[in-house]
Amino acid sequence: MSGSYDGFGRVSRRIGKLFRGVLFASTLAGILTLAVLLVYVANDAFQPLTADPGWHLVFLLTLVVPTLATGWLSYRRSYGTLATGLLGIVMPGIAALYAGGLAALFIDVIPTLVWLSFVIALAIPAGVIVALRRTDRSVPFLAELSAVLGVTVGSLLVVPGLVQGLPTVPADWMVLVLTLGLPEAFLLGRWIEGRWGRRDGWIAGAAILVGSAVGGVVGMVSGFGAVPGVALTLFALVPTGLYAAIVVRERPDRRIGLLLPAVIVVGMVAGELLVGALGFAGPESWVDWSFLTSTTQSGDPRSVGIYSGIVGTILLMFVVAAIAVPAGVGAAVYLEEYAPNTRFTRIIDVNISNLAGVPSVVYGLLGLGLFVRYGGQPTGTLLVGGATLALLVFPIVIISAREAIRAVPDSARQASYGMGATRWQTVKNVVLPRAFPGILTGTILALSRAIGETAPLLVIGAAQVFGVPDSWTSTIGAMPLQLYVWASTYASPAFYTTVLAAGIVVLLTAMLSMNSIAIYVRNHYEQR
Amino acid sequence: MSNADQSTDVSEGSSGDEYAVSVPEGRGRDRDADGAASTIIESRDLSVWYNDNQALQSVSMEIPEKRVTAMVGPSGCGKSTYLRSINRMNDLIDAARVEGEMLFNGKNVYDDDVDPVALRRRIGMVFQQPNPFPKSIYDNVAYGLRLQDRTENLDEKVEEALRKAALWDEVKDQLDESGLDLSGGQQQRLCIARAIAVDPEVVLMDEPASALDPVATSKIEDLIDEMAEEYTVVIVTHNMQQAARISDKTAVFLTGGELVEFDDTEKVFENPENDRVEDYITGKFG
Amino acid sequence: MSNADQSTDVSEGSSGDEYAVSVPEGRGRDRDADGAASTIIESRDLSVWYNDNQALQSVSMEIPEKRVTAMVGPSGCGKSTYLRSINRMNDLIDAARVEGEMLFNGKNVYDDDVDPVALRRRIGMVFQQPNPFPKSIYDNVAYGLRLQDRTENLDEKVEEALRKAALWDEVKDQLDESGLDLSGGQQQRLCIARAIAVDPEVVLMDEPASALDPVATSKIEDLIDEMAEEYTVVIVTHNMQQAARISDKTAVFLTGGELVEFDDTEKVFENPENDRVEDYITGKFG
Amino acid sequence: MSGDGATDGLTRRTQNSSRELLAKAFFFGCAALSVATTLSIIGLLVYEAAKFFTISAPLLGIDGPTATLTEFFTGSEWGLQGPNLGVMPLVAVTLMVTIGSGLIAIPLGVATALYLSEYASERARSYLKPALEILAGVPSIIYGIFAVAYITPVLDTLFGVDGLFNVASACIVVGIMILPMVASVSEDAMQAVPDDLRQAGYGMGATKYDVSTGIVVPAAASGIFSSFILALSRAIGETMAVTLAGGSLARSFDPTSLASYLSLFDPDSYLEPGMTMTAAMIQLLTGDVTGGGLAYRSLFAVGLVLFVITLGMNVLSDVIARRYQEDYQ
Amino acid sequence: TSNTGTETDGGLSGDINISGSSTVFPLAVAMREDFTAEEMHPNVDISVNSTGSGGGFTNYFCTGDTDFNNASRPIKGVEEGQCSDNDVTPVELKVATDALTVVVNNDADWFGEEGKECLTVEQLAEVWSAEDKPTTWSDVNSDWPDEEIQLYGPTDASGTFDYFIEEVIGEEGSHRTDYQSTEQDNQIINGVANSEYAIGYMGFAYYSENTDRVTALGIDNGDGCVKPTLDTASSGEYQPLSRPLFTYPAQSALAEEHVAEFARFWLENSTSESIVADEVGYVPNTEDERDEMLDRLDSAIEAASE
Ligand SMILES: Nc1ncnc2c1ncn2[C@@H]1O[C@H](COP(=O)(O)OP(=O)(O)OP(=O)(O)O)[C@@H](O)[C@H]1O
Ligand SMILES: Nc1ncnc2c1ncn2[C@@H]1O[C@H](COP(=O)(O)OP(=O)(O)OP(=O)(O)O)[C@@H](O)[C@H]1O
Ligand SMILES: [Mg+2]
Ligand SMILES: [Mg+2]
Ligand SMILES: O=P([O-])([O-])[O-]
Repeated sequence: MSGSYDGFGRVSRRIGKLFRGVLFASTLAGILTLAVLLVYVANDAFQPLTADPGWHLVFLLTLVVPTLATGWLSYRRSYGTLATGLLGIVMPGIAALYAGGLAALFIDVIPTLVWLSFVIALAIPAGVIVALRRTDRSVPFLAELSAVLGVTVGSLLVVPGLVQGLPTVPADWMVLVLTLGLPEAFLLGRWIEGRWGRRDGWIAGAAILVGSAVGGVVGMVSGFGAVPGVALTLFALVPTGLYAAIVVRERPDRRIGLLLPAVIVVGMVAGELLVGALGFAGPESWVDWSFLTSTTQSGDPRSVGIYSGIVGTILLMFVVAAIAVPAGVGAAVYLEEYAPNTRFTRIIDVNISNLAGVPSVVYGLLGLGLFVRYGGQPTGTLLVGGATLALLVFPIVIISAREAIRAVPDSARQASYGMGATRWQTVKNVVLPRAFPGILTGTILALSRAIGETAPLLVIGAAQVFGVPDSWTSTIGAMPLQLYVWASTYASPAFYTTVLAAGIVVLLTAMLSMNSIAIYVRNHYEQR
Repeated sequence: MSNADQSTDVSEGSSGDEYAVSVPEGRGRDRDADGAASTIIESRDLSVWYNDNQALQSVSMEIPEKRVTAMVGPSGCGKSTYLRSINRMNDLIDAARVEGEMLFNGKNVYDDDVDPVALRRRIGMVFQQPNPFPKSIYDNVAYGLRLQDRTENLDEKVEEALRKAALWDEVKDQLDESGLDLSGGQQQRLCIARAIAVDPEVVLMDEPASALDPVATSKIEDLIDEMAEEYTVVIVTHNMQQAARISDKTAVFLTGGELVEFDDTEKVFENPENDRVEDYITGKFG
Repeated sequence: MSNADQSTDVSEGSSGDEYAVSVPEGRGRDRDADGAASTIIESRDLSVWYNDNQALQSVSMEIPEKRVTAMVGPSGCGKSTYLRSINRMNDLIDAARVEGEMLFNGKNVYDDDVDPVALRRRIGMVFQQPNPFPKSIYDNVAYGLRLQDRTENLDEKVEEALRKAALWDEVKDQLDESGLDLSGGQQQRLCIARAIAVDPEVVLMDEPASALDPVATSKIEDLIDEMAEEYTVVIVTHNMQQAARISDKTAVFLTGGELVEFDDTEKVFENPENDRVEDYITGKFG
Repeated sequence: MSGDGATDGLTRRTQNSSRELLAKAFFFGCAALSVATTLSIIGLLVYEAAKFFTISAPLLGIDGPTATLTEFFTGSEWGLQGPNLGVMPLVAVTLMVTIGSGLIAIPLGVATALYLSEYASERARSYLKPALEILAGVPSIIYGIFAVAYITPVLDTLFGVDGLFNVASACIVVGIMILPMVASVSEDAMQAVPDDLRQAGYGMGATKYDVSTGIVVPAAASGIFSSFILALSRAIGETMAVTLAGGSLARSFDPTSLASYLSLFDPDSYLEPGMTMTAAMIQLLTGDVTGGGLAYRSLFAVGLVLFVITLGMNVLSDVIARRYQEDYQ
Repeated sequence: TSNTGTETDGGLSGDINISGSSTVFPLAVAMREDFTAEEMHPNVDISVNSTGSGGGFTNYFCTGDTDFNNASRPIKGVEEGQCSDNDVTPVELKVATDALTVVVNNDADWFGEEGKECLTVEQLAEVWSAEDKPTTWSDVNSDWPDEEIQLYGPTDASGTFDYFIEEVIGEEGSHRTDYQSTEQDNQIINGVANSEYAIGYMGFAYYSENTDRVTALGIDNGDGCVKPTLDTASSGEYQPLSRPLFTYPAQSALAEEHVAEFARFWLENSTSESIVADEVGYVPNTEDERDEMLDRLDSAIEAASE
């Protein structure tokens, strides 16, 4: 025994290896199934095979090869460089998507004049608040509150009428430049001033304001539309430019990553020009401009569009967010910051986790009973649909907001209470600001769940053929509902493999873009 | 290995107080000379429980105004609990329950009509881990003033507090930067500035230097010394030398939440009445 | 207050070893008497890194067969790391990297042809926190045997292991109950039984008694003493008295992962060669 | 120093200022809203369902047709003409979907959890977990379209299905949909198994396979089990996918005969269409709902059954999960 | 493409909600499309819900939620009662004539030779009646295959269902319930197209869009087999299954100009070959019928605006 090596033997790993393989295959099974289905959908939606081979060849040469090469080069430099480049593609893409949604709202739903009048009406009480804060501090809270409320109500009652009655009104796009461009210029200018100094801040602010106006004019002249021009400038071009500027100034080591988006843009333009010149036909994609912007409903796949669904979904999300977020965050604050450890608190606790598991169709019944049958609302309206979906995501918002609040370190609260802060002051000054990114992430994820819900909308009596809503009480549609209608009312094989595929692509793009924003926010703040 | 070097003299030791902590000459004296200071905080038979677990046992003690009072004792003996029961921070712990009286300027802070929030505005607090808010340096210091809506002359008050906390010169050009970008020692001084900006009468400090390096610690100690000119300071510490260096009075708690000795610092360290205190001070356990 | 009482004699102390740990009479001798035991484990210039942080520095040492070898040293000095590199448990930590040799019966366990799983079947291990599986007592002890398909006479082997671990009498009527329902001390003995059931050559123990009360600790110590009849035991401990009481050889590691002294336990405690070891053993730091 | 007035300010009640009370009242109101939601769900379902049943309807002033409890719970046909008001045919198909999707999601989900928890590298996890989240995030209407447009044709070539609708395709998509829930809840349970136990296993010379199957899975058993219940409850409440894929044929199902229960396990019966509780609700709603009529009220009766089943399962899984959390602190 | 350009001025604006018959649904959608075209009234927002005639009356229209209810049978007395309880006055407007169509799979060859597939009214009644539900085709006719019958049809909220009971099964009999019932008539086509032993029935429009996917049976009402076509329906040859289709505006809603205008637009186009027959697949109104309906509408509008 002593000192001699008698071999330890080997323990067979064959079963272990097999087992590991099985586990790995199982892990991929679901993901791959979905991937295959998505490939089918993408094929049906974009019909890439209907394009000329020459078309593919041109884009391979102008777009795919240069992009891969640039990507590989950036990756070789560092992973961060590649990530910088990828973000430079994804960010403008998503920004453009949402800017488009915003433009659609102003074109179809919210008359710009009404918007302007309400902005002015709300600016007045905001000014009053600032003035109150600045001057005499001895105003008691209730007096201040009632003053602010009074001014707000009064202003909302009087001002919109006055503004809308003005003899001359600015053009749509000018209203947007004023109401959106000005604040954005101001805020980003301030932010840049803090980062790079006063001069740069002013330049940036002015550039944003002038740029948005130029965007409007260019849009008008080019026929693209003045409103989309302004929206795209403000919410896609400006953030993109800012991103590029930040990379160039602050991350010189990653500057080269910006080549990637540049190569892609140049490649797309060059490819487009080339195929035009050479006469190669592109694919007969079902996801095209007319699909995205048409409100037509009929049995002919070529003529229908998803526009009403898109606008409906955007509006629903506004209503859902406006109801569910304050209520959900409020409940989370109560449970984390106020609730004594009583039986009642525990009941709320258990109750919330159970609410999160209630089937969505039951929420539909709740909406139907509560709002339609007993609330006297008409069926299938924006308000009823939004409120029903808000109830559905309410527990999800609470749960994620609680997590975010719980992650605020206790030392921060202690510091505040130790200074003689009241509970509300602590919540307002310490807890909510620190929990904000987490709450934002949770909210976006909750909304992206709501985006896909169909059953509750059907239950509250949403119509099968719907238009673009223009008031609270308009009947509403949504993207998933549109898919259901196509899949049932117009169900024919032609629909299944054409517009339905295209609709899936649009819906998933909206959802995934929301999720990626949420993931970005989460990662961005987790690093801190 | 200074640690090891330092303790080698034990083996050559001859008398009972090799470990005894020497109280610096002149410390305490200059303030004690003008006779006993008036009492600002007084506890009477104060007991605290966490659920069924008693953390303080009938503690009675009088804390003098504008003096530094140190609390020492082994881990878990209830020092922090005592400190936190002065400004009712224990209210925030559901499990905590208090019996007995804690008088502040003669008023029992546990009376029903006392508002703990108002109380805490007059009794500042500094914690073990520096915990500045993730706001600018300026906003950190202004925090308490804004809470109380005392925003006239804010700039001046912020500057004054930072000067008193011996931080002004280091940060005056970066008031807009985040308080989190400072070093640990600076952060702790920022927390002190934050606490004194609202002009409290008492400042409670729970091991304010234990997370800091020696240089930062000595700055904080100097600061505490100066603070006693204007404020009553109550400080919890694990470090005997520190207690000896900076305090006028020392309270020794032992495991179980008992106050076993409370007297002038010099007396406690040089001639303790209680044997267990002597053992503890000379480092024989704890 | 035995703690306080015990240390009062320091103040009367006269020589340098008031703190010195006395090695029980007769301990180690009866086994050492028959000359040096043969070496079962030997490390040669063993260094271990966790990422860029070196935890062991060129440690060379020979661990004798059928003896108890203790490893002591301040927290973080690498004792556990050394222990875990004997049976290659460090393989499970991605960050860990080993250089040098660790010979078991003359074979370097880090050779490519050594299967760590097979190695661990010959070197048992007991951890700081008792960690029985959430299974019945019987299944806990039978676990290793079943792994190795050595299921003939399972009942007898389980009983034998439990007897050796001095647990049989206490649990023989509840073999089907969960191992988690036992007391802490019983759980730890169950873990020892589980380790010795497969008849390992070496049993590694990482502070096996530090989570236990004094009574349970003393049972474990007795058990280790008996185990050395049959097994080589390597034990990490924080407790000097324990090391002195139960081990034949003692290795002292100091911060930085250095092995500064390795000799017969008696020698190490009564007449250490290295000053820093003396300081450490007499409790002056660590 | 501590003269008169030194303690004046102490009694200023900042805590009860109107600002504080207003804030607190608002937050409390929000929290109470969650209870109110539950109460209104229960109240509404019970109240409207009560109007459906013969024993309670007259009390609520309903004089139209009603159903007896016996009819509802033991009837073997669903359909609102005549005396066919049995909910069990719907429950039976719901059960089939639950069984079928469970057969897919449970093994795959546990395997996924085990892979992620025990085998996957940090890097692999960082890709796989978001990918799984996407599986759960894809709206159920899209899964429904997948089932009809892509999966049913495959099933047709493999097994030959009659018509467009079948339960099997619904089971497949619902299985994929609930798989991430099994995986993530099970994985949490596995991660909660203290590392001590794994170390003990490796220290005994166990291989990774031994540790995973012999130690981790049994130790996490209650958590894994609770993930099954949670996921199956999700499958039961699933609506759009089963509506599109399963069709709207109410099967007949005799709850008093053993044979009908056995048919739930007959693979062939999965290749035929069937209507779940949720699909029946959608079908009632997209046409049949006659305001306040029998169909409308039956909708709430079915909704109540659905709610009670899913609530019961959620509570059960919660209880089980709490148990295992107590095991390891 | 109508929504990105600048606003067209002119045209009416407002919402119109339509519920009811799935048979009339395609016709309503076609009318909506033309009415809201760019050069007409793009700001009028029309939503159409296919709920079945009865479902629409009782749940939407008579409760006052919708402005129009389409129906493939005349309104029933109870429904009129419910309407008047809620102060809703339905105005009956006939908009087209339908041939209720019975369809089978293209591969089903036992109904007769290609192009002459036929079923008698009695056989049809036997298949769909709840009396002694045949499970296989051979239960109906022993020459037919011994295969299970797959049934697809409208739900009991639909006018088609009511009409089918009345004309085929008979008032006293009852319709079987073990069939795939849906308010989405395309689902019936799909179901039948995918299953060799299936049979289903729905409005002619859905068949006319899918003549290659399913086969329409001729119906023998004793006078030989008649295939459903627009001609046989308008001539009344296709018996007993040709029937009028209606839309019912609520009289009070007609007070609003855009609603009245839409109703008028619909009636004016109800004679349009291209919309009603070619695009949708029903028999257009005759000019006389149209004029009669327009008169009725005008007087209702007049009554509404008083
Ligand atoms: N929030 C709490 N809940 C329950 N028990 C507590 C809590 N805080 C402290 N305790 C207990 O009360 C006793 C006293 O704790 P305290 O923090 O006052 O001790 P300490 O003297 O400050 O110790 P240290 O020097 O470690 O900070 C300890 O036994 C502790 O476990
Ligand atoms: N898994 C690990 N990853 C990274 N570093 C580690 C790891 N385990 C231990 N270390 C580091 O290696 C050094 C030695 O650790 P080790 O656990 O061996 O010390 P020890 O002597 O057992 O201490 P203790 O008495 O506290 O258990 C320490 O600095 C420790 O921080
Ligand atoms: Mg403390
Ligand atoms: Mg260790
Ligand atoms: O939908 P129907 O036309 O049958 O009422």
